[in-house]
Amino acid sequence: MGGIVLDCERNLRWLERLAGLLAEQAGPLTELDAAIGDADHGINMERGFNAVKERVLAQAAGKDLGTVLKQVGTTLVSTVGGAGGPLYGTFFLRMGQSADGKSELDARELRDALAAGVEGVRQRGRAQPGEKTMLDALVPALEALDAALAAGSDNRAAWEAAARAAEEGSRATVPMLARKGRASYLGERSIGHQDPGATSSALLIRSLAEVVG
Amino acid sequence: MGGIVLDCERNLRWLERLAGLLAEQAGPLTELDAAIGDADHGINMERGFNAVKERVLAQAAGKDLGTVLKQVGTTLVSTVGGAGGPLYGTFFLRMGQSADGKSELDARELRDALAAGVEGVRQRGRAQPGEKTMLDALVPALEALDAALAAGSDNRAAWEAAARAAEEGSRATVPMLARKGRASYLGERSIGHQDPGATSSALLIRSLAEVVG
Amino acid sequence: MKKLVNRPEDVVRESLQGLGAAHPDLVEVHLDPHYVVRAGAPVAGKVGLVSGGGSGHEPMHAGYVGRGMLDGACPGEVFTSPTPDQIYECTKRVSSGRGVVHIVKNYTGDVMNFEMAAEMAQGEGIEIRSVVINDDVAVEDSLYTAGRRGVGATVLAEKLAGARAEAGGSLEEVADVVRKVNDHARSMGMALTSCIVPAVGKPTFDIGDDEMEIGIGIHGEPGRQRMKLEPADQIVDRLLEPILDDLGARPGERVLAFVNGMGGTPTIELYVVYRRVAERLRQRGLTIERSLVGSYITSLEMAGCSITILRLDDELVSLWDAPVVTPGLRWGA
Amino acid sequence: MKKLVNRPEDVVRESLQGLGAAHPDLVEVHLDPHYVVRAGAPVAGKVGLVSGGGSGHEPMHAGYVGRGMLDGACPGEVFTSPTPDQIYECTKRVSSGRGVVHIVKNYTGDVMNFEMAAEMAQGEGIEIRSVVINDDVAVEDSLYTAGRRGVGATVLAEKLAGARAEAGGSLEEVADVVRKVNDHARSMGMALTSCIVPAVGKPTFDIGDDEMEIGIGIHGEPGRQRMKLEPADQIVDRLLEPILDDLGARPGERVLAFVNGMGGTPTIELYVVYRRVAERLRQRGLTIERSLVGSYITSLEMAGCSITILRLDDELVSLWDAPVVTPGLRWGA
Ligand SMILES: Nc1ncnc2c1ncn2[C@@H]1O[C@H](COP(=O)(O)OP(=O)(O)O)[C@@H](O)[C@H]1O
Ligand SMILES: Nc1ncnc2c1ncn2[C@@H]1O[C@H](COP(=O)(O)OP(=O)(O)O)[C@@H](O)[C@H]1O
Ligand SMILES: [Mg+2]
Ligand SMILES: [Mg+2]
Ligand SMILES: [Mg+2]
Ligand SMILES: [Mg+2]
Repeated sequence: MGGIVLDCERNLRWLERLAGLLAEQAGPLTELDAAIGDADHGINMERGFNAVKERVLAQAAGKDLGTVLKQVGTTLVSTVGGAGGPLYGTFFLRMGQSADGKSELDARELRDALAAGVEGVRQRGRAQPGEKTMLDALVPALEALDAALAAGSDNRAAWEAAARAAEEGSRATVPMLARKGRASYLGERSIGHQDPGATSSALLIRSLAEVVG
Repeated sequence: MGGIVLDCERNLRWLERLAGLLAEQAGPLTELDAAIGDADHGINMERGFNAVKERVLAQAAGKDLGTVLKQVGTTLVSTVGGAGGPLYGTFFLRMGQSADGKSELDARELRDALAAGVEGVRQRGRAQPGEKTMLDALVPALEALDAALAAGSDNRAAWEAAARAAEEGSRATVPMLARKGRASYLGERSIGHQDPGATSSALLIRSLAEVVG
Repeated sequence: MKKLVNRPEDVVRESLQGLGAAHPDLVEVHLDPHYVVRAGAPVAGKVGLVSGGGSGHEPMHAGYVGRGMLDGACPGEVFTSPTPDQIYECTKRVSSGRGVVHIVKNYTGDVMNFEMAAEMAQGEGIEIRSVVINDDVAVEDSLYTAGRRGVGATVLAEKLAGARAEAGGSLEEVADVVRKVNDHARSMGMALTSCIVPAVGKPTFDIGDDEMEIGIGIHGEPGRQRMKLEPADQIVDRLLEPILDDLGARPGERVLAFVNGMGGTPTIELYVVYRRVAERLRQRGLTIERSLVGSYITSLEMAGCSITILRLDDELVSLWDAPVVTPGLRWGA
Repeated sequence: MKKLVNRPEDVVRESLQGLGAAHPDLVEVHLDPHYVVRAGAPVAGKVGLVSGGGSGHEPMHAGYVGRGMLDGACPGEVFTSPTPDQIYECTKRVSSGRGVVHIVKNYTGDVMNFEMAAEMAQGEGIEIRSVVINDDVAVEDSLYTAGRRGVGATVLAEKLAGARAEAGGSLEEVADVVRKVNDHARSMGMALTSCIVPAVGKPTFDIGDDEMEIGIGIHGEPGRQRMKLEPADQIVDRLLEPILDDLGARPGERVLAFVNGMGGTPTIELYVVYRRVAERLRQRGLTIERSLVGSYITSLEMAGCSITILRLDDELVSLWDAPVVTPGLRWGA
């Protein structure tokens, strides 16, 4: 558990993989948003991560982890818009603050950075798990990670558990009644659809799980 | 040839039959107008003849032929609108003026009344046969009527010839290039479609042919 | 047929009633026969200005009744010229003794019905000047047709002649402004979708999902050609070139650029169109001195646009800037 | 996708460029980040008024920049809230030292982005008042949701608060007008057809040829219910009853009636709708003292309408009548 689970190179691989997944899934994410929102979540995330690739990843050489993650956060804040922009922006800003000045994170430090990001989303959006939002993927992921690490799993296994929990969490939003965000305006009619933000959050955790180890 | 071919009762039957035909054919006439005009000819004619039924035919008892026909003309002028209103209005006004004060018309008088109506259309619209208008049904009808009467046909046969000539005339508008009215704006693209006004004019002659004799 | 209407046969009447209810300070609506006059008509000592045509082009014409524009408007059935008695009654109602100018779009029906109304009004001693608008370059001009259709220039003529009448212009002066606008303006339109006449209940024309009609008329009449959909900039170029060629505008001249929506096209797209219009006119050395962007002469819910370019001189600029207070066009007061 | 656009990703920028080209006398367009300010901003000694939101609702908001209305507008991508840096830059640009009011529609994204921008501006010493608009009665109000959506009342708040700011009102007074409008206005909308987000290229929702959506949001969000199409009068009644019930307007009160088109609905239909609105309000004993009919807060090319009723008092009436000179709303000057 004392080893390095995320370094600068893996961090870039994570962000590039996430950008790729979001570009690939932009259509389906937007479809989910069309059902209970305004049909832009995939487009917004893709636009934001295209800017991240151009403005941050292409210039990341020699920068520490914290700096890169904070730049991802400010880039998302200024290019995504909508609810996703401030929420994902805050997620990466807080993660970057948690990793401030560091070029390598061990298992505990990465866990703390994730927790800081999740807490940022919670504060910015004033939501709770169970309200059909990003938090319904992020919070189970964090809990599964903690449980696995506490049970002595190795990092790969622990992050695999986190990614699965995020995916299950996003699927578990289907029967939920939305209580935050645009979907909450639908009341009962929000039931039966998977939340787009929870779905993109599961991609975030999955891509991170792919690079740690 | 000296007999009465149109009296007040037949005149009303003609106008009622024409109103019925126009109501029945309103859809097809409008379709023809959609192809080379503005999709209203059938609707306009039906609206006008509904007004004729209400305002003229329902009150026609005791009125002479000329009066009724002139009232049809003014009613059409004030209810049809478009090109059809002034043209059909003028047709009936002139026919009525030709039959002024009369309650019965013999073959010659009816022929003259028709000729007066056709001449009114020609003057009002400043068109010639061959320009893809009402005149392409009306003028052949008048010519066929004259020819048949000159050849000694009986009235029924002469008017049957007129009705056929009007129908052939309206079909003959298909290959014509429109040179008057809204269809003329299409230039070459007006070719290949039957003129709506010629088609409704053929109904006018046909319904008249059905009652004379 | 997806429309906010009750019975199709009541659309024109009910819409006029709504107009009257919404703008009692500006207009007075008369029914049977239908016409709309400026509140307080006739205006003493003023030349009257009357226009009209089929309904379905709103706000034209009834929406342009008011101070600095029309004294009266005669709405026919949808896409059907008004009848002579409407025009005659309206003309009498706005006449203050100095004569009345009729602005007539060049459609056989409009021309004939206005002609009959003018004869009736003249019979009552009202002096009439009728000016026919025929600015649509989509229709090849020819001695052998009814000429060109009247479209976007009508709106500009109503505004500009209305300003001249408001300023005390004589019958001939007001008619001259209409003639000048017609001489100095050219238009062309295009459609992405068809309109649906309420009484018909289905599209006037069929058009493929990837097609557009270039040179469309304001009643959904076919235009120059049916072709594959293109980016906005190319569409603008297709409309603008024939307009500018026909207008013969030379570098250094000042123009008014009017980008008009057909009824179903939203404002965001009209400004995308305007952007290219401004770019092209600059490239041709023309100065846009005034502009108008919006849905001012429509074809029911048709999606598409038209462009009208008017050559300006000092007189027209000052008439354009004069106050206008109508339901559909308003500034300066 | 039948739209007058070039590349979908350029629609917002190109439309803003068109707006700037068409109205250089009224507005100044800034790109990257995108915002629109009144020509000559900041106005010395005047409280600033800024709004913004996703694009696709034109003329709102950028079309309401100008004298007597907004000092600045921040257009996001289509249907996507603007970003904090846009709002921050715009706010700085219009600030003359007396503070800036933010008018924010109640959508999570708008609220969060404006919140972050306000924090940034306050960090620079600019005093900010943010007022959230939430007038849409289609959404059942509940402690357990993000509340009601902001719709038609936004346009009225921008006009009325703009008049108060123009007249020299203090930061608190201007914010108070926005609060008052929000308290005294209720809205509800409906759709006949879906809008198409340019980047998506297909309709946001599917709807049958004989169906309508009652309580639609301005981004095509589903509303209260999907049902069979009805005549306009019945549709009006369906929208108006919940509005009036929620508003609690009593006989004898004066109101402003605002009939809004969603972008694809032509003016002729809006007046058919207005006719019934006027009739029903009269039956309920309410007096329509002012009205607004047109497409002022749209959802791209969606066909449909919304109704907003605002209770009036003398203050609001005089603010309404004050001059306004913007690309999208103009009178009195
Ligand atoms: N208050 C909130 N807290 C956490 N997540 C939220 C909140 N509001 C919305 N979301 C998330 O944002 C997603 C929608 O994002 P997006 O479509 O980009 O923004 P918008 O709703 O402004 O169009 C939702 O699916 C939901 O997961
Ligand atoms: N100048 C004219 N002379 C004779 N008939 C004409 C003339 N112009 C048009 N028409 C006839 O009018 C018909 C169209 O009538 P209608 O659809 O009622 O009027 P509009 O073209 O105004 O919509 C055409 O089919 C044609 O037969
Ligand atoms: Mg969304
Ligand atoms: Mg026709
Ligand atoms: Mg017609
Ligand atoms: Mg959005």
